Amino acid sequence: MKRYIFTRILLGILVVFIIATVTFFLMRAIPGGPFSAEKKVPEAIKKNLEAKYKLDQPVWRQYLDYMSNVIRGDFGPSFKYKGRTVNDFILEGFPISAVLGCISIFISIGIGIIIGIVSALNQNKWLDYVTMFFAILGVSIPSFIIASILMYVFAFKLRWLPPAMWGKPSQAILPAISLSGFSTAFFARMMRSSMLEVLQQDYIRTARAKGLPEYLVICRHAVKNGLIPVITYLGPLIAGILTGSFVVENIFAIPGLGKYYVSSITNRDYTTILGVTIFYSVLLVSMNILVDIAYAIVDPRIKLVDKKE
Amino acid sequence: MKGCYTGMGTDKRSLVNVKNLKKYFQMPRGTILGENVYLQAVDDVSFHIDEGETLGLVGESGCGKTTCGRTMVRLYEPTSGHMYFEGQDIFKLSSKEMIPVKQKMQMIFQDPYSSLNPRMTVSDIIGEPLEVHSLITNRRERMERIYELLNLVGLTREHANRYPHEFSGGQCQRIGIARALAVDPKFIICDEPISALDVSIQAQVVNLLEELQEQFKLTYLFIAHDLAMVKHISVRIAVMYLGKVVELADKLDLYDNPLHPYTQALLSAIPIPDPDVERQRQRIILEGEVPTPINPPRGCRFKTRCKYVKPECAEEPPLKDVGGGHMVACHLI
Amino acid sequence: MAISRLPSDAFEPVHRGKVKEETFFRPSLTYWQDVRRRLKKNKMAMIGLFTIIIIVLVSIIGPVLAPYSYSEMDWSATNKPPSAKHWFGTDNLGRDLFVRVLYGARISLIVGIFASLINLTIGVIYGGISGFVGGWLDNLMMRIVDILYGIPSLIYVILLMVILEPGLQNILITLGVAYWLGMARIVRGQILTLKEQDYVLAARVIGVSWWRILLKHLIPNSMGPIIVTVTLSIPSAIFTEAFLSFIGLGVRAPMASWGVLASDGLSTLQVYPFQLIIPAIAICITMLAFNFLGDGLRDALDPRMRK
Amino acid sequence: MVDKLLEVEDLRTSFFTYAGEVKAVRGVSLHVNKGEAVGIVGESGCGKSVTALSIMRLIPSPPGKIVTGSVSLYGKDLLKLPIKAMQKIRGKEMGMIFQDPMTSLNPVLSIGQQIGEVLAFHEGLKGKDAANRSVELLKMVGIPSPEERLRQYPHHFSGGMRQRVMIAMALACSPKLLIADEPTTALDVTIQAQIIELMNDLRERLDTSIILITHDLGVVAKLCTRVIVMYAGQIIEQGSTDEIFYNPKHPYTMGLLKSVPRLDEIEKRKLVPIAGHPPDLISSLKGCAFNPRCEYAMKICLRETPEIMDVGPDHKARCWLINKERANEDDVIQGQKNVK
Amino acid sequence: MTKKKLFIIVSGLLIVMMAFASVAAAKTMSKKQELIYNSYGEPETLDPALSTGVPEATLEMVCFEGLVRLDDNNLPVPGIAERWDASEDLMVYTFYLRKDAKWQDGKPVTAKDFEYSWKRVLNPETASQYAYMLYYIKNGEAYNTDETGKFDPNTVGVKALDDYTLEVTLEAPTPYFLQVAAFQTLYPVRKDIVEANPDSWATKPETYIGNGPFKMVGWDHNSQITFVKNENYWDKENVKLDKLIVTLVDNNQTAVTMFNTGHIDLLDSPPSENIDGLKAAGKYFVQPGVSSYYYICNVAEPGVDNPLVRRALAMAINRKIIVEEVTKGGQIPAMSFVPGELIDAEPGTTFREVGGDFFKDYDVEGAKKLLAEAGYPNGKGLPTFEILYNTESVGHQNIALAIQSWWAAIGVKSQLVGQEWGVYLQTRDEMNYQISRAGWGADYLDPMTFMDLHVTGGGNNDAGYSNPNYDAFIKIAKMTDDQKIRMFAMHEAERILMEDMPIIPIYFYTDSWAAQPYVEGIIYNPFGSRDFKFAWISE
Repeated sequence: MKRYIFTRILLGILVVFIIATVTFFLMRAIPGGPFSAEKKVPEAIKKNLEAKYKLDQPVWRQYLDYMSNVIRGDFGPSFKYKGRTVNDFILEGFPISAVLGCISIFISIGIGIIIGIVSALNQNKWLDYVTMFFAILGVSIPSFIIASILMYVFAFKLRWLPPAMWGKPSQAILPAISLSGFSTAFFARMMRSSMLEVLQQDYIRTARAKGLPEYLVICRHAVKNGLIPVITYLGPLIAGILTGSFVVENIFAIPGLGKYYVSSITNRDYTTILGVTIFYSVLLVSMNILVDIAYAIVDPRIKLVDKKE
Repeated sequence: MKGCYTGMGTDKRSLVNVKNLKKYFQMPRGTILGENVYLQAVDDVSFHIDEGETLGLVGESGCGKTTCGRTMVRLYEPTSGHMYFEGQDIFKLSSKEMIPVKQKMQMIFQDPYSSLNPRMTVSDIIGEPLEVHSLITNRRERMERIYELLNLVGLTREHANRYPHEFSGGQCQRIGIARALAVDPKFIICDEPISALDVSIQAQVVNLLEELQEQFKLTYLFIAHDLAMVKHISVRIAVMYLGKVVELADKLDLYDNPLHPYTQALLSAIPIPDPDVERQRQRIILEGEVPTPINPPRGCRFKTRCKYVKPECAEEPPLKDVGGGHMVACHLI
Repeated sequence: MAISRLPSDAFEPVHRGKVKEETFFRPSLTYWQDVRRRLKKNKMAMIGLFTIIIIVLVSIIGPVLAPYSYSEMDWSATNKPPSAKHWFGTDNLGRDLFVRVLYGARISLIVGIFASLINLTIGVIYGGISGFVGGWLDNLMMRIVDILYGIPSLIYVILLMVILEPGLQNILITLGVAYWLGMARIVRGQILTLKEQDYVLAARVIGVSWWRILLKHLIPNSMGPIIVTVTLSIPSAIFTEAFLSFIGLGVRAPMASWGVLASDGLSTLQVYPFQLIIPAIAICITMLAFNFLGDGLRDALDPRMRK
Repeated sequence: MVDKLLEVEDLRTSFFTYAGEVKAVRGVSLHVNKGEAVGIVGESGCGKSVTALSIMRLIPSPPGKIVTGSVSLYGKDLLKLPIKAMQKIRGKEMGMIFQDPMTSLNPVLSIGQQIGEVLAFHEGLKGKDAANRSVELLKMVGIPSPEERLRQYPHHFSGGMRQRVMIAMALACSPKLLIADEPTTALDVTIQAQIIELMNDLRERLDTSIILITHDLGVVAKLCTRVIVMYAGQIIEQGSTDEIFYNPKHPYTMGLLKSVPRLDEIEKRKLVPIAGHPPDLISSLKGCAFNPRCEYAMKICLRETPEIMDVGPDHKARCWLINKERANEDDVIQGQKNVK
Repeated sequence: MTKKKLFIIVSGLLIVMMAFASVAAAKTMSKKQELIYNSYGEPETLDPALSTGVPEATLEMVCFEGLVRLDDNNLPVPGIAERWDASEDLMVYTFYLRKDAKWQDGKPVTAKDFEYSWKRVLNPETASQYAYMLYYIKNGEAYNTDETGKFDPNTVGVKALDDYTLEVTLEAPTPYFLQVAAFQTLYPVRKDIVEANPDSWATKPETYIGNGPFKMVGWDHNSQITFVKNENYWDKENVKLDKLIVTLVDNNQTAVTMFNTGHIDLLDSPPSENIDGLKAAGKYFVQPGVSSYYYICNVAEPGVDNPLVRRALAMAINRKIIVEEVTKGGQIPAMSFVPGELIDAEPGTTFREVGGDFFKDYDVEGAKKLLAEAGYPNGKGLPTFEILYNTESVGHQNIALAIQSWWAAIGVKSQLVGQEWGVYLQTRDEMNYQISRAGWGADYLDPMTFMDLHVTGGGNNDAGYSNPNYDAFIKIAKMTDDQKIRMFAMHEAERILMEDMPIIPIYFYTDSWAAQPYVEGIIYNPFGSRDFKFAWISE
């Protein structure tokens, strides 16, 4: 198992390296630069700027410099926000994104799984139809629409909750709901089909044949097994919540990392794009490794020797 | 009537002669740096089958009998060894050169449903080998041949345009047999053709196979775990254990005088549908389970479960002839 | 117990000779007939199917019959709420929202369907080769997929869209390029399972050439899950297109997809909520329809559900 | 009868699928005496497993449903019990083991947990007591080093070992009745022999009645004292093992016996198969369900279903041929209308 | 300089807002002097030497004060300098600093601080984008563009004669140097602080030491910045606000929701969709701006290479509809290039009043006639034009859509090409377009900031336009100080420009904001920056 994790980490580092390289050169390939503006900067000053940010050097040199800094854990200075470093952004922004993400993941796992179980147990009854209708609705409405409508209804019309900003617990409610909408619905559907599958398994029949009361059959035998396939989707989903939070962060003015993500592309803030991408990739890769480990813990059959299945 | 081939086998007249066949599967490695791990599915197996004969191949699940059969038709590439068919080592042939050989060697599979493509009609299924080997020239000829084949296996022309799922297991197995017969083969490997069928249907299929053998002078390799059925249909029987043939003999010889402790246990384990006989029978109950073919025991593979185990068993016993073609691989003999 | 006299010929034997194999085990239905029959039993799926058909028809015919064009501006009637004249109201440039929603349906469906088809093509070719050839090539190809899977796809979608400029075909390219991974994995999984099926082995024993095996055996049999995946990937393509519109990378104006309409409507939510709600409902209904149909198809195609 | 442990009367179980009602069990009546091993044989789809599941009330619902009938354990009708009371009976009074030991154990719970929960629920045994009892049980079914094995998960066990665990679990509360649904079908012959040996031994030691469902006549011959033959959801013949094997009355039973080769026969004998295949239970059956495959079919067989009737002490069969014989004997033609 | 007010007050309410002194008596001060202002997005930097944007300028003005401040008439009033002298030839300015001016930590503000700060701006290593604001100073440009690294900074024309006297020598006579001196790039910064943390001193409140009316006490990056009154400020008596919270919400829909729900007191440029509602609530204010919104034509492209076609295109646009239905912010239809508020030679007149309009708005008939004249009757023979715009805001697209429809009405077909900002800039720069949206804001309050844009080979001449007569007039205007000649030459140049029409004017921007009724005393600079020194909250 240790060896397996070691291999996975090696592979993960390779993945991150490739991503970093591709992003680096892709960024340079897109038109526009960090200092272009409608009012052009005078040539001499542009030269000073490029010298300061080492953009006057050949690209391969910049690449090597950047990579050696990254290895030392330094993502470099932001080109757009002067005096600030990408490390600052990550250190300040990510904890906020992570808190928001964790609340959302908590909501989506908790509610999604309960909904999934309930509708699986009531398969083809009205409760099933109703919950699944909302679950599909949840995966159907893009988060920017959910977020805007929630803000409109609860902050603007009803004035129950603050419309935006971050800090107070009440300010976390709307963004967390918007962010968890998709994954809640997703989990509910996953859990439902997984439960339906599990409920047909022989060992459920065995548990019933042992005379166990239904709640024990469901809670002890079905749910744990039903969770296993759901867990495989946790990694990408958590990463999706963390990386996909920028829409919600933008709408609710939350100073998370996601906000830097898209604006840095528009700003051609090369270091920020790269830094945040690398950070997210590391997150994604380690999420996947963690999920595999969690998988092995939940499912004793998996011995982490090779890819599942 | 037996043919004469100039093969290198002991019996020059054998249609099929398998020499030192090995098939190892490489297992997925745990890590990039890990060593290669092999599953020794078939390890140094030799036997021959005479023309018109049925050789039964028995053993428990995982003993390598199916792998052996599949390797013989090159569904798996052999790790080493030879297989002479009509005197020609077909393991040396290129895939193009294999095509005419494939016309003479066919296979019948275990699961009647999964061996038929659910998206093809019966006539397409039976017609496919005809087209591949260009045995027909036009549509009419094709249909006639298909009807003829259906008739042979006890089905009618109404069945031709149906899909496999409309048939029962037994019927499906007949279709599979018809497909195998389409190319006029000499040799058919029957890979557990009856074990998925109901008792009352098994006899239908076995009888059909026997009738066809008589009619077309077919040679069978009959793979099964049901020793009673193997004994019924075969001339000689080879018993496999963990990738090795442990005993090979004429079927009555094997039944009356099993020499290998494993064969003895296997024979005694099979219940006989006769209460009186059962009440009197004394069973040899084998302890424990079959070891894994990844890292099988060194020396005699059966030593972990054998009650006669001796120090010599650390050495691998060769398969030797104890007279009358009765071959056994055991240090006791 | 009622006792009655039996007819006199009761014990005459029936002379049938050899019992014929005429009786069929199951009713005669081709695979697809069977699927259709089972799909028809699924109410939700049928509702979904009919909704899709209606949306497709309306999106084709609707704009032709409508008295306004999707780009026609009426400066005297901007931001009008729904009325008899403008069923869904008008937008800030005085364009009829009903026509725009109908027209948007066309664009969104095109995006959804074509992006899925591109996914399908790449996925089937890549996954098919990987699964069929197997061995080290499969290993290599799947490692590549793993690596691509590790990339936050969002950033690449945005980068691609920045490079390619907004526009219908570029949205299709972007969606196709970015989202084929799932399809490739599914196809590969299917092919790997099917490859070990006895009927494929049988074909190989017969000596059927590899391309014929692929064409006649593997692909037709993997169609089921592929169709389900395609059905379910259409709404997700529509969804992603809406998202791209939100970050300003939608189709080229004055064309409008539902995503464009919804993100335009966002800015007027406080003032003219109908401008967001109408396209949002349209998106939802379509997504629901495709999801219901997809789920229904999955059930109908599931071999385990076959009696 | 004094010793009747279980009595099933006119049990009918159907599955309601989209294609129509599948009448899987069509009026089964049987009984099991104390300490007896009853074998139920028949081809796949003949309703033998459904009968067993109906007795346990484990028919998956929907689509399955027990339409009518009664299942009495010591005279108590199980079908009328509230589900809570039924749960007290399952595992406690009646244990069950299934065909596929690979899938019948929960892969994510350790063996100890799975045995322990039966003991906890039915006997109130917790912690050490439960563990000790579990060890005893594993020892009883012949699992070496049971203390260690208790902590392991099903995937650490081979098929035979799992089936032993299943048996240990089913016998945990010393039930009066053990229902074994094809317990050896998925196992290899040598392992099958071990399991049969074990079941035989346990029956003798614990005085548990056994219902053994199988299609293997050899296993029945070895293990059972009484045999029930089922075809198309009905019992077509039942009687003591010797009666059924040496004096079968129903053409189907005869066919079954003739169609299997015997290991001990010296002369090769041509197998006599039963032609055709079993009927699809979704279509309504007219007359005797076996008539299309029966070589003795008579006109009456096409029209009416025969009643089951005694053909000897402890031997019943459902066939018009018996009527015919008697008709010839008595010259009185009697019959019974098929009661729907 | 004229004493007339520079800006026309458009809104009646605005008068009340701006002339706070007269109304102050009528309104009473609230107990809680706390104002929440939204600045769109995280400031790029609050280092005065490095910042470029208007939002940054507003925030720097909160914490810093230069030699002079600008009053609500945009005229220089004493800041840190209590008085100043200028030499006859306007080449040397001497500033006398007030002795009570202190940094927020209590240390005195000295002339050396200014000398250090200005030289820091000019130092090439600082890489200040607005360094050219100091090119007016002698040797400023030479120092800033020096690549050898051997230039002696002491030759730059800024010198602290003593702690409270600063002498500035200029390259050329510059009448508006005092306005320049109020610019944020020329604010003093603290040498010890900056040198201790050269990169990050301006990013956290602990090291962000200013000398202005407020001091920063908290900065939650990307979220909000909190300022409180600076007790060490020399003019603290006149500072009423105790606390100024600047939220950094960059989504304007969210910002307007926060404003509408009372979470923000002052919001710049509310989105056009909400203007009607805000107007109805009496919370919307607008004043003319000094920027132009226009389309540029790539004069090398077939079709638009013909001035007649370009003029026809200009005439076919209905600007009134654009400002009333699309932008809605009270923008002014532009039938010329230079926006209205820049003054002309004669006192009391503006450049626009003198210059007037050059064509009629929405003159469809005229446009058709010109098209026919150009040889493209009803647009026949013209290619389909591509209209390039950037996609960050829907507004540009809506305008383009409207214009597309009006052009279609005279038979000119066009197609919309939306591009992401960076791509759009590059496309324009590389002249890969036919017609493109553009905007230009004044750098300083003189028509020249617009007029020299289109000289042959000009750095920002994206139209590729070239006309020797135009170039000649601009040259004349640049050579003289005589306002009359300058203005005449620029009027002539604008006439030529409008004749050739390489750019199609659309409208003049306005400066707009939404404010809660209790917000008082803010100075709204037409460039868009805000001065909170005198702000207060009424009951």
